[in-house]
Amino acid sequence: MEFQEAWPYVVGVYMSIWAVLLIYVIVLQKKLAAVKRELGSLSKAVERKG
Amino acid sequence: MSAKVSAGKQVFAIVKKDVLAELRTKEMVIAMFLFVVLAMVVFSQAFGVILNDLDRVGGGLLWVAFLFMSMLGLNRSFVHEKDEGCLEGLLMSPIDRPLIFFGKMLGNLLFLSIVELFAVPIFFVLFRLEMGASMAGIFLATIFLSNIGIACVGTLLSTISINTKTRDLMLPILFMPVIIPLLIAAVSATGGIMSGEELTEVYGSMRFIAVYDIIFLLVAYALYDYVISE
Amino acid sequence: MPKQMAELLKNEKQPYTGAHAEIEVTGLSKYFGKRKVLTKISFELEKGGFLSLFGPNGAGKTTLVKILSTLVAPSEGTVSVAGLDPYKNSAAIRSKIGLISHSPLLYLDLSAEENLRFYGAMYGVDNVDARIDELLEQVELDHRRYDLVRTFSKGMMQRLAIARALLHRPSVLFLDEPHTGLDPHAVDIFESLLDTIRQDHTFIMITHNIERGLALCSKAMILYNGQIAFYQNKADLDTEMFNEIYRRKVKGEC
Amino acid sequence: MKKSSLILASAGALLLMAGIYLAFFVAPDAVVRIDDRELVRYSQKIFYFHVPVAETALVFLLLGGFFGAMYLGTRKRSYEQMSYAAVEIGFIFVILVMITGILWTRADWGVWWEWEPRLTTFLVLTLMYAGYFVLRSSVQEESAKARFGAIFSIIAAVNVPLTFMAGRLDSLKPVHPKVFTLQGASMEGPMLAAFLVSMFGMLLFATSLYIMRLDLLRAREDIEYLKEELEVG
Repeated sequence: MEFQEAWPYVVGVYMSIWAVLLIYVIVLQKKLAAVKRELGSLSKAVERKG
Repeated sequence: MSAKVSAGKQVFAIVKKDVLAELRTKEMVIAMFLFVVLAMVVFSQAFGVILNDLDRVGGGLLWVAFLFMSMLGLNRSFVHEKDEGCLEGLLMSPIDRPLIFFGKMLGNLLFLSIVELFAVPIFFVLFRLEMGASMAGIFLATIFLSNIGIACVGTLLSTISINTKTRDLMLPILFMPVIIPLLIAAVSATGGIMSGEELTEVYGSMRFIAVYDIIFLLVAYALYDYVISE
Repeated sequence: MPKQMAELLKNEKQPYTGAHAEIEVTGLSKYFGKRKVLTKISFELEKGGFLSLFGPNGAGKTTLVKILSTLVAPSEGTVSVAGLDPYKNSAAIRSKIGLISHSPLLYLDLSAEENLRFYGAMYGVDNVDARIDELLEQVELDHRRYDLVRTFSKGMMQRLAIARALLHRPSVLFLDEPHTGLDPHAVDIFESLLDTIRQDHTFIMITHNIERGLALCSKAMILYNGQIAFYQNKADLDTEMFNEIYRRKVKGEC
Repeated sequence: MKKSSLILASAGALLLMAGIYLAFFVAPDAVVRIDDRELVRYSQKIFYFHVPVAETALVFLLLGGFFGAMYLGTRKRSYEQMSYAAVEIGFIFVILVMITGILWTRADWGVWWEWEPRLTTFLVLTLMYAGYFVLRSSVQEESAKARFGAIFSIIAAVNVPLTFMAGRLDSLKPVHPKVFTLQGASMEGPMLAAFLVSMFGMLLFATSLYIMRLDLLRAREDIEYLKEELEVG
């Protein structure tokens, strides 16, 4: 297949890989941030309890 | 009381116990048998057109029926153990864990093979297939070789699935993808025999099935302790 | 008095019971990741002793019994049952312990005799036939010998379960809520049977039944959150304290 | 983001950018000769990402099985987390293999799906590892979840090479694009460079994802632990 016909697929492949990986990274970072917040509030609660 | 109990006796006792219980109820073997025959009827009605070409697709039909039938039996095989807490009783007796596996696996292998022994002739009659005696030997050998793999992987995975919330639903999901390599080889071997292909290719597939059997027997032997005890 | 013994006597939480302990547990802990199922459990039980184990669900009672019966490996600490380490001699220990649980551990589609015969093969019991005769007579089930267990009443199943547990002449018996699901009559039969085997066996019983648990035991223990919340010999059992702790920890009342 | 995973992620991303550059502007176009006519096969460019993704997936799935075995052997929770994280990363990449594979099939053969051995193999792997997650979610007790997860990750990892071997059996005729192995024209020079750069980039990037995932799992466990401690008092 020549360039004219093939390029949408080639681009599609590259884009889909980056899209999936980026979404995964963003989801992970969001969850990490939430977890950090919860950890912070929990450790405060632990301190209060002594 | 003897200090060391013979491993052979223990394995035999497990198989005997399963056979006895099955003889009493006959629920599993008869259900499996009816399932296979019904599957054949369904196939004949669903795929009427391609049945002219049975030499090539027959092996596939046979294996689909056998695979689903085997899951029916495998799902049942640990239900008795789990329901009355018998598994715990078994685990507390001085038996090596892999022996429990071999006992249960041999029982499953036996039930599977018996059902297939009756189902294969019916399959040949219903689909008007013929086979010479020498070929029939190889054909049955292939089926038995595959049964070892099915019983092995099936026993291993049904021990896991019985511990999940969804039980019966879990086994097919775990079992089918793991058994697919064996299925590919088994279909290729039986299909090869039925369409009169070169035997060297059939032997290649059979060799693969044997390798698969050995690998998963080893895996089960190594893992079963972890599967069954906490 | 040897120094060691003096120290042990000082420690009220750990009554000293003598040198020939059948079950010895020292510093036993079980973790999963950071979660502690059992923390630093220590106790001993002399030969012929009877320990009743109380506690809310999830307190670690079952895990403790599973560790003692070689089904679960401990994370820390040492355990010895009948002088053997469960993890080095698991097969040897297993042939010395029996389990009577709230489920009967019997195959419903086998007859009473076939069930016993099967477990006899598992344990390698000598002279199985004679032993089966003897036991069936003892639990008064010889007339039901060839009947399927499926046709038994709950009480009969439990009696057969006792025969099953005694088949290989264990020296230690674990009872996991044996009273569950039994009618009063069956409980009576069960306890008279327990009485007859009481002398030559060591018992650990998990139970929610305070009355019977305290009546049977020689020692009582309450587990809470994987720790020993109460542990005393029956001889000097402080019933008030026991009830207080039981109410607070097990029932969650304050 | 933790420093180590940040460094790995940026290094991986840089390598992947370099891979794109090499693949499009340096590596020569693949050419097939059919009856003296030269045909440019532009779709071959997909190779430079599709294959590294596939190899990364396999590496992490096998790692998942390895750590699963380590967990069963040692009963250290950290190995179980490593196994779980590795399988999850592997699974993400298996899905990427499916997406890119389907696109390549469409570009090369004009169909979206072909029952071709390697594609079929990856479909089976996708389903098998989907089963892994279903299994875990279907077990309630934490320790049993860890145990069965580890066991299935081992069984599945053992099954990966077997599935590939079965694909080679004659019942399925191999028609996978063997771009570089045809007629001894193995990869060389710029093509190989572009491939290797992408390959390492993908591995580094996946490793950084893996570290992040592991951090998350560990933090979750800390939280559960703290909560329990607080309740017990």
